Amino acid sequence: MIDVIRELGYLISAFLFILGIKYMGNPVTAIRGNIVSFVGMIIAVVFTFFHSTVSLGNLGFILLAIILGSFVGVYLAQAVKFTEMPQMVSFFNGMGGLTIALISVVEFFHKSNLDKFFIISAGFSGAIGSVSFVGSMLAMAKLWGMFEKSKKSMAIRIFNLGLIISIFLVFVILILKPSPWLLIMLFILGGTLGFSGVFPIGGADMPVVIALLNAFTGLAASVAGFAIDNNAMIVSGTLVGASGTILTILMAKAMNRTVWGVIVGGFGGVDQTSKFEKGNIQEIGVQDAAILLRYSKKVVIVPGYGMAVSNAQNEVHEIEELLEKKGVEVKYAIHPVAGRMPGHMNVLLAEAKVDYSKLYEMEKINPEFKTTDVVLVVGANDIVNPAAKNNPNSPLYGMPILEVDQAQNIIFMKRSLRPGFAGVDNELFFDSKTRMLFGDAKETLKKLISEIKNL
Amino acid sequence: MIDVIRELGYLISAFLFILGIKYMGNPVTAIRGNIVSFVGMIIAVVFTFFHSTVSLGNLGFILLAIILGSFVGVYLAQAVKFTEMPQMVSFFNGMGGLTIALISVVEFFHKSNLDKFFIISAGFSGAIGSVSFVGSMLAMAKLWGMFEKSKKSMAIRIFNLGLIISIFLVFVILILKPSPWLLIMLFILGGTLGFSGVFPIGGADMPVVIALLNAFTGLAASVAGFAIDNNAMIVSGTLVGASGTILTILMAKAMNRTVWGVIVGGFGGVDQTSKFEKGNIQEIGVQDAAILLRYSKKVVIVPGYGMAVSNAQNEVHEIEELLEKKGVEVKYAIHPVAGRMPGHMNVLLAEAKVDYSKLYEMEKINPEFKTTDVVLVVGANDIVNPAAKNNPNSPLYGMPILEVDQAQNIIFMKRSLRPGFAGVDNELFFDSKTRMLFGDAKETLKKLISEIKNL
Amino acid sequence: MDIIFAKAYIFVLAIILGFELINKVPSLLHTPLMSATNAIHGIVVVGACIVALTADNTFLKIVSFIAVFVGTLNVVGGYVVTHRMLKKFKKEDNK
Amino acid sequence: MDIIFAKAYIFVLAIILGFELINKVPSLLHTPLMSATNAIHGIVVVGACIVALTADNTFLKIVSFIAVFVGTLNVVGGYVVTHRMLKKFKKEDNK
Amino acid sequence: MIIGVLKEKEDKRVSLVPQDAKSLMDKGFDVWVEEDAGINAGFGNHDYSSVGVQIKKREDIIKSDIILAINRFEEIGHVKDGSYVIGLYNPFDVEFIRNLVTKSVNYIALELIPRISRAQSMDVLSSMATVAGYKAVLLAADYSIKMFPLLMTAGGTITPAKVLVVGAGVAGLQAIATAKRLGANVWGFDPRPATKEQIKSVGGNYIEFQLEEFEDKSGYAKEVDEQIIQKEREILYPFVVESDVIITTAAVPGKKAPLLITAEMVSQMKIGTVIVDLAASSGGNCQLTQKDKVIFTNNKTIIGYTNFPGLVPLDSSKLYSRNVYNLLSHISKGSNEIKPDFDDEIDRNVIPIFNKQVVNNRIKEMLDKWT
Amino acid sequence: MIIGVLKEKEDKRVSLVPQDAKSLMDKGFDVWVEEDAGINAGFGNHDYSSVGVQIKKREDIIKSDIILAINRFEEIGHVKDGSYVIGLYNPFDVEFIRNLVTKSVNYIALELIPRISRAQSMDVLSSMATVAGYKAVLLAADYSIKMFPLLMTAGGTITPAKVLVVGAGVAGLQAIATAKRLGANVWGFDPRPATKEQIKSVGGNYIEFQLEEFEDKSGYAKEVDEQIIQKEREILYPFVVESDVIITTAAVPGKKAPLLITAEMVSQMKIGTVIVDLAASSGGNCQLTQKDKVIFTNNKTIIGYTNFPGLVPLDSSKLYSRNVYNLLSHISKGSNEIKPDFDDEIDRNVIPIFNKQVVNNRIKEMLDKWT
Ligand SMILES: NC(=O)c1ccc[n+]([C@@H]2O[C@H](COP(=O)([O-])OP(=O)(O)OC[C@H]3O[C@@H](n4cnc5c(N)ncnc54)[C@H](OP(=O)(O)O)[C@@H]3O)[C@@H](O)[C@H]2O)c1
Ligand SMILES: NC(=O)c1ccc[n+]([C@@H]2O[C@H](COP(=O)([O-])OP(=O)(O)OC[C@H]3O[C@@H](n4cnc5c(N)ncnc54)[C@H](OP(=O)(O)O)[C@@H]3O)[C@@H](O)[C@H]2O)c1
Ligand SMILES: NC(=O)c1ccc[n+]([C@@H]2O[C@H](COP(=O)([O-])OP(=O)(O)OC[C@H]3O[C@@H](n4cnc5c(N)ncnc54)[C@H](O)[C@@H]3O)[C@@H](O)[C@H]2O)c1
Ligand SMILES: NC(=O)c1ccc[n+]([C@@H]2O[C@H](COP(=O)([O-])OP(=O)(O)OC[C@H]3O[C@@H](n4cnc5c(N)ncnc54)[C@H](O)[C@@H]3O)[C@@H](O)[C@H]2O)c1
Repeated sequence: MIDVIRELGYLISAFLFILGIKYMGNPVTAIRGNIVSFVGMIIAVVFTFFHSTVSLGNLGFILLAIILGSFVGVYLAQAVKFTEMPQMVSFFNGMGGLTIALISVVEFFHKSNLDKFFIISAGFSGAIGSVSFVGSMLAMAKLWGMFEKSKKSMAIRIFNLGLIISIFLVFVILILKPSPWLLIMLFILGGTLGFSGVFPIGGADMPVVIALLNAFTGLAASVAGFAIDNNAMIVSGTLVGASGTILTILMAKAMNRTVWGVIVGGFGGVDQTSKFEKGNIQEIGVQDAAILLRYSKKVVIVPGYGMAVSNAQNEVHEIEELLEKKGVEVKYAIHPVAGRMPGHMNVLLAEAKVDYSKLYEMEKINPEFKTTDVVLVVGANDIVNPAAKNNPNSPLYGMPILEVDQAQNIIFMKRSLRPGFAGVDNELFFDSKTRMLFGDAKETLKKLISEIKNL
Repeated sequence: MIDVIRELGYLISAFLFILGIKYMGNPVTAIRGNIVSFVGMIIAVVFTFFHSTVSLGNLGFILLAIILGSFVGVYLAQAVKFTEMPQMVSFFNGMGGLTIALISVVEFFHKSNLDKFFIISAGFSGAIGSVSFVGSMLAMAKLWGMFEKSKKSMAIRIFNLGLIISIFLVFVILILKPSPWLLIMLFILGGTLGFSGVFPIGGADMPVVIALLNAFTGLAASVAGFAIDNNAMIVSGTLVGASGTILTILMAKAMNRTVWGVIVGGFGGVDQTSKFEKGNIQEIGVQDAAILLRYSKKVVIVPGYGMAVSNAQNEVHEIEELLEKKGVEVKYAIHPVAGRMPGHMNVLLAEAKVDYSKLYEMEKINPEFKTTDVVLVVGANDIVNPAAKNNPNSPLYGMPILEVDQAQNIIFMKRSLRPGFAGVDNELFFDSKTRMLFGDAKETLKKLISEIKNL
Repeated sequence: MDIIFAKAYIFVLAIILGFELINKVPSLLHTPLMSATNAIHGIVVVGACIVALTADNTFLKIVSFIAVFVGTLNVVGGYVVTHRMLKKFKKEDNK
Repeated sequence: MDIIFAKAYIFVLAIILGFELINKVPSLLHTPLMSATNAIHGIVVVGACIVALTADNTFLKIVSFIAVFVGTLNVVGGYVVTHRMLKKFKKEDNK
Repeated sequence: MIIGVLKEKEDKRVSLVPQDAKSLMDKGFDVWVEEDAGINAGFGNHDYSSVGVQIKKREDIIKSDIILAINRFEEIGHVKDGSYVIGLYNPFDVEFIRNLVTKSVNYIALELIPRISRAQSMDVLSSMATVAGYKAVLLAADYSIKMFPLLMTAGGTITPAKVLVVGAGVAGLQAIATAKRLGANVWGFDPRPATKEQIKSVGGNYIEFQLEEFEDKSGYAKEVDEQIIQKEREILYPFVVESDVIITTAAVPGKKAPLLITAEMVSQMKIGTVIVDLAASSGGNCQLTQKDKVIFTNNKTIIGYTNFPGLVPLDSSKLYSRNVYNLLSHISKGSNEIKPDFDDEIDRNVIPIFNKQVVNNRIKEMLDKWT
Repeated sequence: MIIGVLKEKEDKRVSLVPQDAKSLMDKGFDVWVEEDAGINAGFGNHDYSSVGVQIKKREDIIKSDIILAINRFEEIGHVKDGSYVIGLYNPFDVEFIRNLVTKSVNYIALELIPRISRAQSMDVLSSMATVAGYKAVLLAADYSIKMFPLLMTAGGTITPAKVLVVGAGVAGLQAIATAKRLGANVWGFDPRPATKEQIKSVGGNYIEFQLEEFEDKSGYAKEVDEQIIQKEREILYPFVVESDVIITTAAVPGKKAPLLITAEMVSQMKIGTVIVDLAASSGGNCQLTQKDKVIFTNNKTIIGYTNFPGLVPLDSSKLYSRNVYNLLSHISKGSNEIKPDFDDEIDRNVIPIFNKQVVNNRIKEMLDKWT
């Protein structure tokens, strides 16, 4: 009976995990999702002690470990700076991998009847756990800037291949002739692979690597569930394995990489360089831009010649109305020479029926950028180029500009990094607050609109 | 080993069913979805005969039954007229319910060791199968107009409640004292419930009823799977049970009913009447309108004063561009007195940058309606009112109109059934080719646009 | 016990999956989808085959013959009808 | 045998469900979601507890103590970090 | 029957354009056109003769069976017995009607086309009001010292012109739409309740003032008493003094136009304000308006033209001509003769004088009142 | 320093509006304004005096240190020693420069403001071209016998006017945008490659004809030889004969305007076509254009005004005034005096004559060529 209760508890917790992940997919419900899955976790842990066949003699030190772990976990999670969260996630992921390896070891030593199914699953899960553990620790260290990216070399590639082959061989021997030492050796080899696989990958790719290792840990947890015959672990681990895999692919896509490219990088293959030659511009996806805009308090739209070229005034108006409806304050900043004729923007925006009272002249809007969350630059360039203020050699020098660099975030909608009318590069593209949203303004705005509608 | 192969086959077929249902959710992939799930079905059936413990002695007559069933099934499915397909679906659904009841009977007679688990699941699934069988047959008959809707009465309600109680009692006795006759009695009672439950429901609600019975059959199949310990049935049946339930809810919503309202109707409760007083207008949802438009060859947009009032010209232009991009030919039909001043529509559409060459005068476009798939009437009324041609007493009589009634389909976008400027009712609202899409034109168009984008 | 719980998991997961999959379907597809799921629960023909294989007297043989027959009707008819319904969407090309 | 297949179903269904659920997530949620799923695979702490319950010598006790400890780290730390990340979306009200 | 088209004396329009002349000839009519009748509207003699129309001297045209002339013409008393004259001669002019009824001419007054759905295609007043509303804005923009649109430029911001349109009938709505197109901030005023939505539908701002009972069944406004007019002036005042351009179109058919803008109000306006008074022909909505003149007083411009359509002769001729063609098609019932059917609402209304009889009831009442 | 504002003789504009006068006074300048200088532009004497400006007689104004007058004025030779005159007097007029250099007046020529980014706020030519482009369309619409928009009415369909705009600089683009606003079908023509995108961006159709090397570094067009002009005429021909309105703005600074529309082409146009030639001051793009006149020939109207901005005096005064204010702010370097810094590109260009010396290189070259 007590086992029935436990299994029911597991079933409920599995359900809560699924619900939690579902909620996590939408910014509006994400917090709720995290809480729901946390409740699922508590249920799973508590119900684990409803067990008919084992004694609760060790409960004391288990509780101690849990309490200690909770304290340390909360402390670390609270202490970490916002910018260093990825490191922390990597660290916690590594801990998960370590746990799995340790479970395998304990069960291996403890279990009297080592059937093949158990050996395979325990060995497999533990090995992946070790990869994940060491890989995560290294990824964390790299994110902290501890290791410089080493050169790609054929040597590493051969070494890694050798490693994989030896892991395979040890695994086979283990299955045929089980021995704890072989198991431990397997884990050590796994750990080494984790190290030498992640080592050559550049710091910029670390988020993808962490996501991948996260999926690995999920898979390992699932297989470990098979090993110790625990449904909660099977279901939850599999969910994480699957969703983690998709997530890895999505993240790689969002960063203009392929998962395969990243892994090949790990094996010392040639890494593709970034799409753009100059500096480190930061791109933003339509969805993220939508979220950024929708969750702002105040947005200023800066239309430029590109809006005129792509004929995007109606879309600009629509996004303005949409954001206003969602409670965002929206204004337009009209630079006196935006476009190619005096009043160019006015003519177009009037056509789209934008309310005149929403249009602000440069002098009026400039002091407001400080309190602006997002500036949406729609096909403008010269009129926001800080070179006009900072660079006496620039042909733009002396022209008053819209001081969008004072806002919290700047989204640039244009098709490329090409300069505007004056032919001058714009250093604002490379600002840490700037995100580039490449594409034809009209098309991109259309996509933005439908994304914002879904939020 | 042979059992492993079978189970693998089942697993694959379950996967294909899931994939098939997923594909079915999008008109672009729906055909593929049906084929995928059909392949899954073939795999499931074929692999069933990979069985280590039973002899294949009966294979002959089984194959005969399958071949016969296939012939009759294909014949019926091909022979049925397009308008009578719902009847056919209902019939096939009933066949599924019958199969389940028969399986229960056979197993009950055949099985030597009748454990409680089996009795519960076999009894339950068979009973639901019977409800589904008889209910579906009746629903089919009703759709063919065979039974006039009988009056709601308290008597039926009491009878049905009594029926449910007796089914419950018989079931309890069956579990305590298994006997084939009790089982058959259970099924007969179930069938009766299927009849008396569906009987009072009006013909218009039959699609919802069929969807509900379909979900019942799915559930029954799943439980029958538990009874005879067949994973393929469990998974597939559950999928159908769950998706069928959601589908029932969605269908009811799309028809402005609630599932509960329909069921209460079945139990002789009071049925709500339709939202509108007059005639039988047909409403259309935004999604359906989107599909209708997107899968047309030629669409004509008829703007009227309502477009001007709701300021929807930009949205009209956007939907035009969107449809054109998807390969639909789009034209505008401009009636000489549309709106409230001469040229009203021209002024607005020019503002939205609609290409002049897409605007057609009444005399030019009238001959084209015959070859038009959908006319989208955006807030127009008098200018398409056939009373101007047909009714000499109408104040509109003699005014030339846009002959939209010659098109295949007419979608009216307006907020209500209120008349236009002339104050004259429009009989076109009640035409069988007309679908009303109620709401403010601008808002509705925005929704339409995002729906069409998803197609 | 274990097996029952495993099946319970399957049951729950399949329910969730069923809900997830259907959640947002345009209503013009409602009828085809109903028809398609109707064909899928024709999987009972598998059950019918199994009992038919084990049927060992004439009564059971006749009953299970009928079961397989009507089950096949469900499957085959269901798929064909669905296919016919869906053919009107067959403009996948010009997207 | 049966139980293994049942578990295989669970496995397959869970994979599909995992894919289905994540399929369309805005990329701003990628990192929180990674963090959240990271916390979920902290479910291994359950496994650690189980083996800890059965640990019957000092070596195993120490190892399983460590296992429970680091597993808890994974769980608790994971959830708290995720929660902190998500707080910036906390404008659910003014919709 | 022969249709004769006169050349207008002080109007650039022509009452029949070649395309419609051709259509009438296809129906069996003969069409004669006075020399150079269409030249100012963009139609040379050759354009007519190439579709088969005969170019004739004025004295010949006067002898035709149906005479088309937009404005009154001298020879109107000397036309053939039983022939028809068709035009806009103001049938509410008692003297004129009295005179005409003594002659043997049948008079078709385009002002009297009923405002019913099937007569819309013959409704010359609507057509001409459309042109007038458009042209009024262009004239105003031309006389204005301000540009209409908002333009934010390196030389500072040009604020949008404030345009006030009084009366939102056909001409008023078109004026609002046109001013809005040019980028002005437009305010519309009309007490008929239906205009609120209509003004907004062409992009104007609505000045809140509604009077139920202001509209008669036919959609026209009624005459209102001085007290209400005073109230209107009060409401308009703040808008009037703020405006750069004012276009007035308030009218009640057959009645004197309401006086909504007093001389006192004009004196309070900004320097350079332009008033275009489309009601000038029925007395004007502005006290200072002088019929058919542009006056410049007190640094304000007041335009009192009565023939705005004549300033856009090509398109207004086309519209007028098409309306007349539609009327002739209707009234000839498929033949090549005018065959009035006095059971038909259109025919009954549009022909005030037939066979020396006053037929139209409204006109009859009017005459009765005056005697 | 005292800034004096003259009343223009044949121009309704004023060179300084009260608001900018106030800003200059805040900087320490004194401002005198001739009586009634602003009245035609919408600014009464009171508007000036209320911000502290002194209203003076003309003879006093002539004695101020900085004299603002848009157009040349008689007394230009008789101003105080060392004072500045600022206006649009055409510095490419050799005679004029020769005369002026002998006097002791310092001349600031607004035509010579360099087309660089930081000088955009002083660029009077751009400002005035904006107004001119707008006004040209309104005038054209006013003279046209056609309406501009497409209107489908019960009286038939009014087709949109076809408008051809030749030259798509500042004025041309504004003309295209304005005509488009009114609903016309607009075609734009300009061989500078950048104009293709620009014409489309304001809603015009582009006539395909591009010449690389047509644009110099400063963004202006170069003078081209007769052969190319002939080619242009051929390309324009089919558009010219189809158009209802033609607006020409093709110009090369300091050079004669290209002759793109010959008398022969005019004779082929439709009756009633209107040509507005914005290049009239530099010879005209149309052969028949007569400077400062509207001529009606062969049933076509040709408008050759040279002062379009003067027809919209309020807004063009505002723009002009603000440009001048920005220039004075720049050139006074925070003080209340003009302090030219000939290392500055703007100062070096904008002051052709300083201390009886010709400073500007372009003007110097011009003078050298002529001697
Ligand atoms: N207003 C006037 O009177 C006037 C007259 C003449 C010159 N100017 C000059 O023009 C400039 C105006 O500044 P601005 O910021 O408005 O324009 P800009 O500096 O020319 O920049 C416009 C930007 O729009 C982008 N763009 C072009 N087509 C696009 C499309 N379809 N979708 C999205 N982006 C597109 C271009 O980048 P990509 O190519 O990467 O897409 C370009 O960098 C100033 O330098 C001003 O001095 C003004
Ligand atoms: N063009 C002219 O010169 C002129 C001048 C005067 C009169 N008229 C007359 O006006 C009529 C014109 O015909 P029409 O078909 O254009 O207009 P209509 O017959 O007046 O019909 C307009 C329809 O639009 C709907 N509507 C209003 N606001 C809406 C909104 N926000 N969203 C969606 N629908 C909205 C109304 O229905 P709901 O209320 O149900 O939404 C109404 O039935 C003719 O009778 C004509 O004779 C024309
Ligand atoms: N159904 C049809 O066939 C048809 C055709 C054309 C016009 N109409 C309708 O006829 C009506 C009149 O049109 P019209 O342009 O010929 O009218 P009009 O020229 O007679 O009058 C113009 C406007 O002046 C307004 N007005 C009158 N007295 C006023 C006052 N004291 N103060 C302020 N405004 C005052 C009127 O309300 C009217 O809107 C409009 O509603 C129009 O839509 C109908
Ligand atoms: N960056 C700035 O500060 C700034 C400011 C204003 C204008 N501009 C640019 O300066 C340029 C010139 O402007 P503008 O309006 O003063 O020019 P403009 O008045 O000198 O000439 C008008 C137009 O005539 C065209 N043209 C010349 N010869 C022609 C010929 N043979 N055939 C046809 N067209 C001919 C020119 O290409 C030009 O577009 C434009 O590109 C404008 O965008 C730049």
